[in-house]
Formats: sequence, C-alpha cells, structure tokens
Amino acid sequence: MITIAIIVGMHLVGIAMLLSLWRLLRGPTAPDRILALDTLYVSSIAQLILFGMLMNTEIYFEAALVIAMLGFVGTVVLSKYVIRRDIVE
Amino acid sequence: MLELLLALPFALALVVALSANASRRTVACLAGLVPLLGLGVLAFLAGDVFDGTILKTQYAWIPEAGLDFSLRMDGLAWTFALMVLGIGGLVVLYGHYYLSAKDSPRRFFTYLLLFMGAMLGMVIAGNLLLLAVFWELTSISSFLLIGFWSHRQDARQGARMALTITGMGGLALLGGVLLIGRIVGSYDLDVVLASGDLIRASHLYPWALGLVLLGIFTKSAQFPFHFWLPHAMAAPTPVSAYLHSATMVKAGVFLLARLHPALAGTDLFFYVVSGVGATTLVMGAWFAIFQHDLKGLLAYSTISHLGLITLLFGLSTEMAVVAGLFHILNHAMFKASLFMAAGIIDHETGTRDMRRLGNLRRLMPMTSALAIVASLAMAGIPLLNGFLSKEMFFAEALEIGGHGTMRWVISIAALLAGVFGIAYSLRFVHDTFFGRGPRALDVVPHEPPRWMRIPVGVLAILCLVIGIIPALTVGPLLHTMARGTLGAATPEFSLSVWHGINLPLMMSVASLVFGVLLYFGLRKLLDFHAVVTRSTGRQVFQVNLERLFSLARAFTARVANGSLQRSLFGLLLVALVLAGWPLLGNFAELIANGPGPRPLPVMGWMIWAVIVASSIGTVVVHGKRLTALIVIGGVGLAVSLMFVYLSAPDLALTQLLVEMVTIALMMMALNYLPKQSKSTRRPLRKFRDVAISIVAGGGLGALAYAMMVSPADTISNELLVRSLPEAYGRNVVNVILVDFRGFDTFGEITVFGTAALVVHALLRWARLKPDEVMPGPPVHLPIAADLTQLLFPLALTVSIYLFLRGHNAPGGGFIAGLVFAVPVLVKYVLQGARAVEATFGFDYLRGIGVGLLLAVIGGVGSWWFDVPFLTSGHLDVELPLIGLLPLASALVFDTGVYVVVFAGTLLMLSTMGTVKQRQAAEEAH
Amino acid sequence: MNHIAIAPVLVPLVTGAILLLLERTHRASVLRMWAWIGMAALLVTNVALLREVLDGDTVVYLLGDWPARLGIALVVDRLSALMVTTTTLLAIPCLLYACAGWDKRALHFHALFQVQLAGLNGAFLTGDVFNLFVFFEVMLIASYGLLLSGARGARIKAGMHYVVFNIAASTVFLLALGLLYGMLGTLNMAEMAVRVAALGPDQALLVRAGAGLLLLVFCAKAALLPLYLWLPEAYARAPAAVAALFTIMTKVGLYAVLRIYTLVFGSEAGLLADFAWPWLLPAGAATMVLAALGVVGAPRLRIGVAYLVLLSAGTLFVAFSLGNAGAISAGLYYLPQSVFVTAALFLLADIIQRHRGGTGDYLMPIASMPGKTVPALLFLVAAVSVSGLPPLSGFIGKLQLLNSVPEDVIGWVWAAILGSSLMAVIGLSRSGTRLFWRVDPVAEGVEAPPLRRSELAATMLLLGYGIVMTVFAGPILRYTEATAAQLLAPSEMIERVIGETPVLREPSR
Amino acid sequence: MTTRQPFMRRFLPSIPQSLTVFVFWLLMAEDYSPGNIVMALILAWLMPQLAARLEREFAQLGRLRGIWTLIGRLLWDILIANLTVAKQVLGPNHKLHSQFVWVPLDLTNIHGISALTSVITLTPGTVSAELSEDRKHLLIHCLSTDDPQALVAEIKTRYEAPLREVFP
Amino acid sequence: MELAIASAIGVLAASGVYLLLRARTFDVILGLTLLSYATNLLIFSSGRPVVGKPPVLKDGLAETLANYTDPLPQALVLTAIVIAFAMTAVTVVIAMREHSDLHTDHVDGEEPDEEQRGGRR
Amino acid sequence: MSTILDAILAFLLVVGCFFTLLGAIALLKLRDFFQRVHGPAKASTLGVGCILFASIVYHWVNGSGVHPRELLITVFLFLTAPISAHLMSRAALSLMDDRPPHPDRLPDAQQKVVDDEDPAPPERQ
Ligand code: NA
Ligand code: NA
Repeated sequence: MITIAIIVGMHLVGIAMLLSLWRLLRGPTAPDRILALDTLYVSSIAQLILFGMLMNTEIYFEAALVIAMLGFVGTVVLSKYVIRRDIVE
Repeated sequence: MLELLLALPFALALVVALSANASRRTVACLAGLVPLLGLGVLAFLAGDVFDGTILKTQYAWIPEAGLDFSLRMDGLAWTFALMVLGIGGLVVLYGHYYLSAKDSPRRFFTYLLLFMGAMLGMVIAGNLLLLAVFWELTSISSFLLIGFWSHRQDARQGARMALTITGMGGLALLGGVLLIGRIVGSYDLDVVLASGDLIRASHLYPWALGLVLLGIFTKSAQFPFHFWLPHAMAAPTPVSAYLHSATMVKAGVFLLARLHPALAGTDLFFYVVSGVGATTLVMGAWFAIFQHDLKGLLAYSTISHLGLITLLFGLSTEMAVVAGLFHILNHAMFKASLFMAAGIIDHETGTRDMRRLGNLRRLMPMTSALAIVASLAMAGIPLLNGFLSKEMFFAEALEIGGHGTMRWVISIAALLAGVFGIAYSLRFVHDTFFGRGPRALDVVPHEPPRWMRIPVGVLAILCLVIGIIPALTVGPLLHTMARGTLGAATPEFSLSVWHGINLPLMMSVASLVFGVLLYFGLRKLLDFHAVVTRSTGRQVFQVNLERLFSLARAFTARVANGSLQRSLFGLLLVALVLAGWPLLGNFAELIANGPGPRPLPVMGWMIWAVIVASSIGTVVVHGKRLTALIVIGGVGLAVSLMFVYLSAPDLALTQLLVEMVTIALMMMALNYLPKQSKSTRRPLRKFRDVAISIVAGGGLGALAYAMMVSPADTISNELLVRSLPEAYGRNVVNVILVDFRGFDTFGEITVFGTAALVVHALLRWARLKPDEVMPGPPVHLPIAADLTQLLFPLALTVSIYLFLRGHNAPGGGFIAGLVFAVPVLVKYVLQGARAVEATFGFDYLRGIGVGLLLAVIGGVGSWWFDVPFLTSGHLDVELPLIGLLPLASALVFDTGVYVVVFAGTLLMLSTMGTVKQRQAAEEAH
Repeated sequence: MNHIAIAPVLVPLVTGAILLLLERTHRASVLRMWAWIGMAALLVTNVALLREVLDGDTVVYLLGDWPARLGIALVVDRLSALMVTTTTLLAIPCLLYACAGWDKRALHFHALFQVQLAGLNGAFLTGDVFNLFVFFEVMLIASYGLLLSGARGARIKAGMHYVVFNIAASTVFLLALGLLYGMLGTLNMAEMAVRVAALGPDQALLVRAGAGLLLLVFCAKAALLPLYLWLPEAYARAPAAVAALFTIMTKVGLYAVLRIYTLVFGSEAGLLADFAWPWLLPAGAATMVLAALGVVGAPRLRIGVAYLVLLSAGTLFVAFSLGNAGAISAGLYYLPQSVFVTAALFLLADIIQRHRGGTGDYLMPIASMPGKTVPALLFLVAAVSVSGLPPLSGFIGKLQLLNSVPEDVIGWVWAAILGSSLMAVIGLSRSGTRLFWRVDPVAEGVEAPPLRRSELAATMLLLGYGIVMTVFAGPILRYTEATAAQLLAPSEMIERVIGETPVLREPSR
Repeated sequence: MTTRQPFMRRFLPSIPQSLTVFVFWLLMAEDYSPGNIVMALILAWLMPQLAARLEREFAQLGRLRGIWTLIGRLLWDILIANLTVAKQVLGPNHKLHSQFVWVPLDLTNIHGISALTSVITLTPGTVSAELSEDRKHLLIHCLSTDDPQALVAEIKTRYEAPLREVFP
Repeated sequence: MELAIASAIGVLAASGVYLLLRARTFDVILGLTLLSYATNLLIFSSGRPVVGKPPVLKDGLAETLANYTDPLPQALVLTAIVIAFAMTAVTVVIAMREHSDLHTDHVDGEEPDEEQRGGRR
Repeated sequence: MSTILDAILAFLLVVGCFFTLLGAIALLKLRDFFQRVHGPAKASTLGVGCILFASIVYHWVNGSGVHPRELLITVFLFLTAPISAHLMSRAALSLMDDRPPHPDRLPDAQQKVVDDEDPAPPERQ
C-alpha cells in the first residue's frame, strides 16, 4: 500500500511539475515565470524525497538538501534583476 | 680548395656588412679581395682542370634528403667561375666609382658578394640539390641587387618581377631535380651525368625535363618569360653589367650545358629548347631595335643572345654545344663592357635615353671607342669575338639533320636575328656616338675617371684579341669547357677567323647588308623616336599579378569575412558529414544487434517533458532575454532531475549548483547587454538554420540511441571492485574524480581557476556602460538580507559536511566549494558588493593560487613513497578521546579543489559585481 | 621512481600558482624573475625528458599508480618529447618578448602564460583521450586569457569569434568522446586501439562516427580547410608575444590527429584502419592553396603571417596524411621550424607596427620604417625560411616532403606545395618591399623610437633556432625518421602502455 | 565586565547561531561519537566567526518564553488556513476578493520585522510584499478578504505582539 | 528509456544548434548552454543509464555493473559541466565587453549592413 | 509493520502531494501574479513538509534507521520560502503601474533620507 501511495504521490507531484512548466512557458510576466521556476524547484524536492522512499535509499538526501538550501538563489537573483537590473549594486 | 673558393665571397660579405665605420675605399677593397683571391685559387687549380681532372670535395649535410655538401670542378665549372670572378672583379672596380655618395657601398657590396657566392656555389656544386639551393640563392640575392635603389618604384617592381619569375623557375627546377633524383636514385652530379640513358628512358622524363627547362627558361629570360629582364634594368648599372652579361642570366644556359649529357638527345628536347631559343632570338633582337633606353636595348639584346645560346644547346650536336659555350664567353665580355659603357654615359650625361644622346664621340672619345668596339662584337662583325661564335652558329643552323622543316625555320631565324642584330647595334652606335646631340643635358659630359674606364677597356680589348687570334687565346679554355660539358663526346674543333667563303660567311655578309639597310630604311620610314614599344609580357604579367592580388584579397575577404555564424555553420556541416556518413543507410542494422530498448516509467517521461518543453520554449522566447534565462533554468533543473532519476546524484548536485551560479553570472551580464535580441529579417537564413538544427539534433539523437542499444564492454566493473579496497571510497564517482582520474580533476580546476583569472583580467580595468540605469538610489532588501543571516553559517556547515562526506556519499570538493560560494553570492546580491567586499576580505586571487598549490602538494606527496603523482595513501590516526580518524591523502588534493572552486567562483562573481560603470557623459569624450 | 614525465606539466603550473600568489604585492621584476626561474626549470626537465626517449624508449607514467586502462597514463615517446621541446623552445623567446613591457599591460599575463604551457605539455604527454580533452581546455582557457587580457575593441571581437568557435568545437570533442567511450568502454588510447582492432562491422560504423567527430575537432583546432575561418583574425589581433606562442596551438590539433589516427585508428585498426587519411590529404592541399591566397591578399602583415600559420598547417596535413615514414618525418621536421619562423614573423610584425606609426603593419605604400636595417634583415631571413626557399629550414622540410610524395599523387601534391611556396614568395616580397623599401624624403628625418633589445633578441633567437635546424638537419631528421617509424608501428607502444605495471598495486585483475 | 564583552563577541559572536550549527551538524552527520561532537563544537565556534565577517549585527534574542506558543500557533494556523486556501483556489476565481493592505508596524527591530514578514508569508492567504522605506508599514497581499482591518488587527495581536517580546 | 534520453538529447541539441547560429551574443551563449546539456546527457548515456542504482557502494552488494550504474561517464560529465561553466563565464564576460566596446551585441562586433538597412525600412 | 502506521504514512503522503499539487494548481489557475504567489509560497511548502515527515517515518520503519536529518530540509524550506515570496512580490510590484498608494505618505516623506544602516540594536540591559 505504501509503495502505491509513493507512486501515486510521485505522479501527483509530477503533474504539479507539469503545471508549473505550463506557467513557466506562458508567463505572462517575468515574476510569474520566476514563481513557476521556484515552484518547480520545490516540487523537485518532493520528487526526490519520494524517489528516495521508493528506492529505500538515503542517497538523494544531499541533493534535496542543496535544492532546499539554495534553490531560492535563482529566485533571488532573477527577482533582483527585475527590481533593479543590476543584481549586485 | 673548392671550399675556400666558395667561402671567400660569403665570408667577406659578412666582413663588409659588419664594417660599419670603414671608408668607401676600404669597403671596395675588401669586396675586391674576393675576385682577386678567387682568381688566385682558380689559377692554382687551373693545371688540374686543364688536364681534365675533375676536382671534388664532399661533406655530408642531410644524407636523409640526398643533399650532400659536395663541390665539383671541371672545365665548365672552372670557366664559369672564371667569368663570375673575372667580370665580378671588374664590376667591383667599376662599381666603386659608379656609386654616388648617397648609395651605401657597404650594402651594395654585401649584396654583390652574396650574389657572387651564390653564383659560384651554383657553378661548382657537385650535387644537383645543392645546385638548386644556390640557384635560388642567386634569385634572392639578385632581388636585393635589382631593388638596390629601393626608393624608385621601377626598381621595386623590377626586383619583385624578377624574383617572382625566377623564383617560380627555381621551384620548378627543384621539382625537376627531385624527379631526376627519383629516376637516378642519386643527386650526385657524376652519377646523374652518367645516367642520361636511364633518364631519357624514364616515364618521368617529360616531367623532369619540363620542370628543369622551366627553371632554365625563366632564369635565362627565354620567351615567354623574358620580360622580367628589361625591368631589371632599374638596377644600378654595375649590377646589370654583372647579372645580365656573365652571371644571373647565364645560370640558365649554364645548367643547360651542365645537364646536356643527362637530358639532351631526344626530339622533345630538340623541339622545345631550340624552338624557344629561336623565338627568343628573333623576338629579342626585333624589340631591341625599338628601345630608346641604352640599357633597354642591351637588355633585349641580351635576351636575343641568350635565345641564341639556348637554340644552340637545343640543336644538341657537339659542335652546336661548343658554339653555345663559346658564345657564352663572348657575350659575357662584350655585354659586360657595353653595360658598363652605358653606365658611364648615364653617369656623365644624366640620361640613357638615346633620343637625347648623340655625337658623344666628340665629348668622350675613349669611352666611345671602347663602346663601339664592343658593339661591333655584339653585331658579329669580323675580327671581333662575336663574329666567331655567330659564324659557328650559322654553320650549325645550316647543318641540322633529320628535321627538315626545322632546318629552314632555324636558318631563317638565324638570318633574321643576324639582320636585327646589326640593326640594333647600329642604332646603339649611331644614336649615341654619332649624329646630332646631345640634347637638353644638365651637365657637359666628359670622360669618366680612368679607373672607371679600365674595366670597359679590358673587356673590349679581350673582344678584339679573341676575335683576331681565337685559337691562341680562348682555344684551350673553350676546349676545357667543352670537355667539362660533353665529356668523352667532345669534338675536335679549331678556332680560326677565316674558314673560306662558305654559306655561313654569306649569311654574315647578308645580315650585315640587310641590317644596315634595315636600320636606315626604318629610320626613313618612321620616326624611331616616336615609336613606343610596350612589353606585352610585362603587361600580361602585371595585369595577372594585379588580378591575383585582387582576387586573393577579394576571395580571402569574402571567405574569411570574420563571420562567426559562417564558422559555426561550417563546423556543423562537416560534423554532419563525418558523423552521418557511416550511419547513412546502415542505421536499421546498427540498432538491431543490441539488447534492445528498455521502458521508462511515467515519472521519467514527465521529466523528459520538462526538458523538451523548456528547451523548445527557450528557443521560442530567446529574443526576450530575461524570459529565456528563466525558461532555461527549467531545462537545467529538469536535466538535474533526470540525472538523479538515472542514478547520478553527484551529477545532479553539480548541475544544480553550476546552474545557479551560471544564472547569476548571466543576470549580471544582462545588465550590460540589450534586453532583447534585435529581430533579424532573414527568413531564408532562419529556415536554413531550423533545417540544419533539426538534422543535427536528429542525427545526434540517432547516434545516442544506436550507442545505447549496442552492447557495452567497459572497464568500469574493475573501478567498482577496486574502489573501496584500494582507494578507500564508497562513492565511486568521487573516487574516480580524486583518485582514478584525479589528473582530469587537476586539469579541470586549472581551467576553472584560470577562467576566473580571465574574467578578472577582462573586467578589472574596464569601464562598462549599463544598458539601462534604473533611477534612484540602490535598493535595499533588508528583510531578505536579514533572513539569510542564519542561512549562511548553515550553508557553510553543509559545505563542510559535503566536503568530508564526498568520498563515501554524494559530495566532494567541487560541490562543497560551490555550496560555500553560493550563499556568499546571495550576500552579494542582497547586501551589495561593496558591503560584502569591505567585510568579507578574502583575496580570491591568492585563493586560486593556494588551492592549485594544495592540489599539487596533495599529488606530489606520494613521491615521498616512491609512487607516481596522485597515488592515494591511507592513514588511520588514533586520537585520544576522539577515536579513529581515517585520513586519505586524496583529502589534501580535494581540499585544493575545494579552495580553487570557492575562490574561483567568488572571484568571478565579485569581479562582475564590482564592474566600474561608465556614464553617458564619459561616453561623449 | 622517475617522475620526469609529469614535470613538464607540474613545473609551469606550480610556477603559475606562485606567480599568482606574488602578483598583487610584488613588482614586475620579481614576477619576471620567477617566470624565468620556472622557464629554466622547464628547460632542464625538458632536456632530461629528451634524454629518456632519445634511444627509442617509451616512458609510461601511471598516475595514481593505477594500470593504464583504469587511471590516466602519461606516455612519452619521441613525438611527445619533440612537441614538448618545441613548446619550451618557443616559450623562451615569447616570454622574453613579453617581458619587454606587454606583461605589465596585461593582467595576470605571467600566470596565464604558465598555465598555457602546462596545458600544451599536458596535451602532448597524455595517453588518455579524455585527459587530452581536459588539457585542450587548459590550453584554450589560458589562450583566451592571453588573447583578451588588456584587450579592447577589435581584439575583443576577434576573441569572441575565437572563443565561441572553440567552445563549439570542444562540445563536439565531448560528443565524440561520449560515443567512443560508449562503444569501446575505455579512454586509454592504447586500450582503445586494442578494442578498435577487434570491432565488428556494425560497431565499427558507430565508432567511425565518433572518430569522425573527433577528427573534426582536431582539424578545427588545427585550422584545416573549411574550419580555418576563425584563425586569421584571432592570430592577427593577438598581442605579439601571444600570437607567437599561439603558433604552436594549431600544431596541437595536428599532433592529436597524428597521434590518435596512427595509434588508435592506424594501420592496425582492423576495419577502421587508416580511415582518416584519405579525407585529410585533399583537404590539406586545398588548405595550402587557400592559405597561400590569403598570404597574397593580406592587407596587413600580421594577417599575412596568420595565413602563413595556416599554410604550414596545410603542409603538415599533407605530410601526415601521405602516411609514409618519409613524409611524416618531413612533417615532423617542418613542424617546429614553421612554429619558430611564424612566431618570429609575428614578433617582427609587432616591431614594425610600432615603428611605422599610424600605418601600423598595413601594407600600404608609405615611408619605410626608420631604423630598418636589422628588422629588414630578420624579415628577409624569416621570409626565405617560411616560404620554403633554400637554404633555410623551411626548404629542407619541404624538400623532404616533396621527396616523400608517392608517385600516384605526385602531380597535384607537388603543385600544391610548390605553388603555395611561390604564392608565399609573391606575397612576402610584396610585404617586404612595401614595408622596408619605400623611402619618403619627408619621413627620413623622423626620429624612430629605439628598437628594444630584448624584442630583437627574441626574434633573433627564434630565427636562430631555424638556422640551427638547418645546420643540424641531418641529426634532427634522423630523430624525426625514428619518430615516424615509431608512429607507424603502434603495436609496440600499445604493448608498452598496457604492459606497464604499477609500483604497488596489482595490475589488472 | 566591559572588556569581557567584546572578547566574548569576538570569540562567540552569536550564541544562538553557535547552538544552531552544533545541533545542525550532529543531526546532519548522524554520528554522535566523541570525535564528531568535537567536530560539531569546532564548527559551532568557527562558523559564526566566519559568518560574522559578513554580518553587521547578529540578531539578539530577548525573552524566549513566548516563542514556543508562537511556533505552535503558527503551525496550527498554517494547517487550518491551508485548507481555507485550498477551497478558495479550487473554487471559482471570481469569488476571490484580493487586495493589498498596509499593516502599520510597532516592531522596530529589523529582525523582528523579518520574522513577521516570514510568518505572514508562511500563513496562507497573505503574502508580505514590501516594507515601506521608513520601515513603519508592511504591505501585504490578501488572497481573499472582505475586512482588511480585521486582518490587520489579527496579525498585530497574533504575531506581532509575541515577536516584540522575542526581538525587543 | 533509450528513446527518451535520445530524443531529449536530440531536442536539446537541435535547440542549441539553432540558438548557436543566431547573430546575437546572448543567444549564442544560450545555445552553448543547451548544447552542453545535450553533450552531458550523451556522455552520461554512454554508461547505459539505469533507474535507481547510483554508484555509491553498499555493504553486501556485489560491486558489479549489475548492481551499480557505470560511474565513469558520471565523472566525465562532472568534469565537462565544470569546464563548460568556466567557458560560459568567459564568454559572458566577452559579450559584455564587446557590447560595451563596440556598441553592438552582434557576434561579429558590427551590425551587418543589410540588417541595418532592413531596420531603417 | 502495522497497517495503521502504513495508513498514516500513506495519508501523510497523499496530503503532502495534494498540497504540492494545490500550489501548482493555484499557479496555473489564478488570475494574476499576486493571487498565484499564494499557492506555491505555502501550499507547496507545507506539502513538501508533509512528505519529508512521511519519509523520516518511512525510513525509520523500514529499518534503514532514524534519519532526523531530513528535518533539516524542512528547516531550509521554511527559511527560504518567505524570502523568495517576498522578493518575487517586490519584483512584481516594481513592474506594476498602479502600485498601492502608501497610507500616510506625506509630501515630505519622500525627502526623508533613508538610512543605509540597519537601526542600531538596543543596548543590552
Ligand atoms: Na564545452
Ligand atoms: Na572533476
């Protein structure tokens, strides 16, 4: 049962990713796309954790940790660009 | 002795070149030493040579190429050396007085001696390749001599023309010589000369002959390559006197004589050589009549006489060869003296234009007398040397056997040339020394210094003496020369002025009569002075050369137009050809043999969808740059996910981190780039690009597919097995990076650190103009900045964790270094570069250096244990309280990686973050 | 254990790192001193390296003490040693020239210079294809820096073209390596050779696609016919000392072609035996012709010299693809001398450019440069040598090459070689006369900036190499002939590399 | 006493941070051996030092009594409000009454303000968008509200007040 | 699986090639980035990828390719990623300098004539 | 292993995935940026939090040991999500033509010099 739940979960998260992809491609504004990318990052963490559960391994922990810790860097940089164009003033 | 003879000119050329403070006289004396000493050497050798001995010396130079430094002297070589040195000596003497105060004698005599040396070397070379070497050296040194007055355009042009034509000939000759070498198996002159039958029988013979003849004809100014010679008259007269009488142009006919036993004796040889010679003979003589320039006339006359000599060698009978050799000697004498006389006239009157000259016999009687003697020799008047060889020529022309038509043609050509020869000689004498004039001169001409006249005198007297008593004077010499050329086939001949009344004599008389008639008849018919002759050869050459230059310019500019797109397109096209070629038509078979494709779970397809969609999305929105960057971020993420999914967590981590830093770099750059791509209105180009992209992508996909479904046999199994016991790591990828293939990583961090240096070097001193400056003061993001406060130490902790764990779990120096750098980047963005730089205070540049050194130390440490670079050691340290501490030497290496990556990343970011901006006001300056 | 094989990489790298540490705080003279110390050390190691291989030994150095197929092995044979020596000899005058002042105007010059040397040497010494890629990149990144440090305007533009083209080529390199690893399962050249020889027909096709892409990459770096467009501008715009150093860069591509397509895809490669050479011969000849046209049509001396570099690349392609020992030997003799002489011409062009004021090295008919005697003489020597006129080294190389052309292709190959020589003569004689032979009475009195001694010395040194190569052509040709023989018998090297046992570890299990 | 404080500041710039790092390391390494505890201690000492090079001032905490109730309240709110938002998101779009609201701030400590914006953002239905330049007002966006003033009041009492204690 | 990877490589490569052939520096850089993804995937795929068998050794699991994926291509890709990043950084900076020095972001450092004319029309 | 635990785990997972999906749906469906940002900013965060929690328990139960370190991921997520949301909102605001007017913006408020520094922390008692 739990395996099924994991697989179902992975598909749900996968759909979430595809939805984010849609927003990423459609926009219309830059912040929309940034948001979509950010969401894609967060969904990826979920995906990694689920995958780790499915494989019964901890090997994907580091990847998930790094995405969680630094996934927002892209968001920070892109947003700062929209705000000021010069991201490092 | 031969080495000494050859070394003389080169050694003294060097001495002269270096004698910076020597007086003009000293320089001339030094230069004069060469012919003087050289003639001494010749005299010393004369006995042996006249006895028929062939003197040889040989040193190995490049035995691999068959190129030996071997010198060889026989009668032919001796005689030519005599001419080179003898006339060379006179030219040195003459030249000393000829050069004006503005001309540098040092330079002049250096060139002259170099040329003399090259000529000597060519003459006494005992190896055909060596001969070709000296042959080209004469071309190069004559180029310098002809262009001696480099401020004059005609000199520059003439020199280049001569170099181009004779250089081309030299290359052809080289080819010919190589072919001969291929046939004979040696370049040794003795061997080659003895292998005439072998050569003539070879299927390569026509090619070898053609190439050698091309060299000869260009050098000896034979039709259709004759035109460079008149233009070489831009040289100072001593040069002309030397190059165009005894040396440079004689090199061609020398070679014709030299190789006569090896090449002559076939119909091909006969027709080509005598045909070209006859054409040149007549044409040169005809054009000589219409020259107004003294030296121009002499130049065409030279062409004509060289044609004569060539023709004689073409006839190939032994006596013809003797006649040719004889004429070489005679022509050298009278032509050298004539050139020098022309030079004196030029020197004294300031002009060489016969239309302004005339009646000089009154002003400079001595010179005139000598010149007239030489001219008569040139015309072939009896009792002068020219007559003798011309008579022999007529005789030989009439005796051509076996070639019915050729006999008539050549006889008529001989007669015509005789007539023309009389006519232009007459013009030379008449227009210069007789008649009215001189006109419109700036000076009153008078006799030149005595020493300038002496060389002319010596030669003119020689013409007379030989003309009167040939057998006693030149007889033995000619005999030796002929024996050197023909060897055993040398005919018996006697030289005498009077052979009785025979057909040749009749021809001489006829040509004298018709020549005089022609000259005066032409004078009656048309105004000589108004005739402008154009050298069509030169025209053609010039036009073609210009065409070549403009074609080359246009073509090069058109092809290598600096277009990057073209370069890349070419690259792609070749890639498609090379990679697609083997697959074409074979693809189905390729994929049939493997284990076959495996299914991919839906999850994988979802990630696939993100990759594909955002990749195409990037292309669609690429014009809007910010958008494109965001969308491409999706590609990066999805590729990382694909890596994770397909069992590559290390890859995913690295990809993600690099992605973040890349986006940051690009955003920084975007500030200085236009926000949008200009749309290009070239639908055709777009269509082409779409097409080739699809082909390229499809091709690569197909290759990848075929590869993946074919069976694999890799060494990786062994890597897996040996990783833990021998390299002490569970994360085999990291073990490969720091151990198995640590050297790759070593190079990789060098690349990385260097890239940071390059970025730094490009931006440090630059001032850039932002594409758009937002109004107002810098924006502060206090909340975001504050929230990252805790993130930083935690990120640091994670970085250390990833670093230490890397050998056994995903991580390692590279990933850890980036994990360290990225939060600093966030600090840069949120707090501003200045604030971070002020407080953080790392010297990133040194960091790169330190990191690289650490990596080296980590690798070199193994030398202590006498094992190769980068061999990992393993040490378990037992510490009190703490317990067992496992240390792998790879850790030191990985620390180096860590430091380089951290410092390099931050150097890039901080450099880009602190770019000095250029204001619009500065722009105006 | 003898570690000499790795020294040519480590010495410059350590020197570079030390220079980087000193850079901020020390004066130029200190940096120069260290650069020269590094150079001296490199020269010493180079001599030691040459001695190792002179008698035909192949040195195999197993990095990390792993058997060659598992790790990375450095392989030093005569060819590698020749290339490394050429690099070192070239680097000395380049550094000398740069120390006349450019090193102060280009940020990080010394460090980049050393990294460049490390990259070149690494590429020449490695016996592993992926490691070759890595060292290509080391070399390239340093070259980007050397080209662009202190650059502005037009040079930046040239740099853009150069960099992007090379990155694209490097991408193809990786693709090729991916394919080759995927099919052969190893990256060690010797091991690859063994596996290539045993390929079945289907797999051979895919490997051939990969090998074709690899060939493309090397040809792009070596600037072969359709792939040479990047070269003229980049070389003509580079700072003199850098352009001079770059003359060896195209030779790296040539080296790689020679190495891999004799060792891995050479005569003993089964279905793929010698598949590359028939493509390369006509391309090389065509490159020669186009390059010669470029020499003739060049508006500036430096562009002309850049085309001369191209011409030498074409010549070498012809030499190598003829495939017989004589031709390869001729090419190997021709290679270093063409590097030296074109480098000398780049330096000379720079000297001329500075002394002709605003006209630079444009081949416009203006007043000749003041103080021209020595440069003119050097130019003459260089021109004679580079166009293959006797008696200098260029001639000897071409002579040997002409000698080794087999009879079935003799016509057009000779035509290409001799024809391109003639065009070079035409182009260079025009350049020379325009640069040195025009005396404008007005310009004569103008005081010229003094010629810097070290710059002239650097040029003379380069030309001096050529003269030494001329005089000692015999022994050098013997060395290159032995090299060619070694290359044409790859099985010896393959056995040597595969058979090399680690010091401590077990060989392969 | 006056000389000790700068020393302490230099030696241990931020005790909360040191603690966090210590716990963090042990959790992450999943190794509670003496050796690793020593390592954690070293890091706990070292990391804030490094961080201090980048920070002007670390957050200083006041009374921590309220923080646990705050966290509990926050978690509960997140859970409950998420359900509300779920309903709103899945419902028809036109029923949403989104608007911006300015929240006047009594908090002056920037760390407190930061914490508040985080909390506001993490609780569903509201996102903090901007802090006014004088740092006296916070602009928040509500997904759907009909009574902005009530919302402001709730934020001030539920979150701001306890935060003022933690960040005096 | 092979089909998915191969087609992803194909699409990435095609997109990359198209952008690489554009005339603007930034587009070219994007193209290179996409191409390097394609390259990395291709090298990666040379190890015949499998799902969920990362090459980190576990106790009790025999060290063969049956239990672990091929680690070597991964190491190669890592190196390739890093080098590609270094190259991208340099290219980006050159693009900045080119735009600043030559006032155009055309890859050839100058606007082609026809496009300028087209723009004016 | 008890089915109850299984069920709880499954429930946690489904809830987590549901919220993750919900965030994405919000992203897709809602009208403008400020509405959309509500979804991912917390629904997704919560969702991932649930999944992480489930994962910890799962690994624990499945015998691969207690790995509380996955909590750290949650910590980071909760730490960074507000920063992202805040910055994106600022970005969106900076693009808006009709930004919400400041409630008590005085004519001279604009001339107020904005301090570069963070306000000095109060002295310690
Ligand atoms: Na690349
Ligand atoms: Na690496």
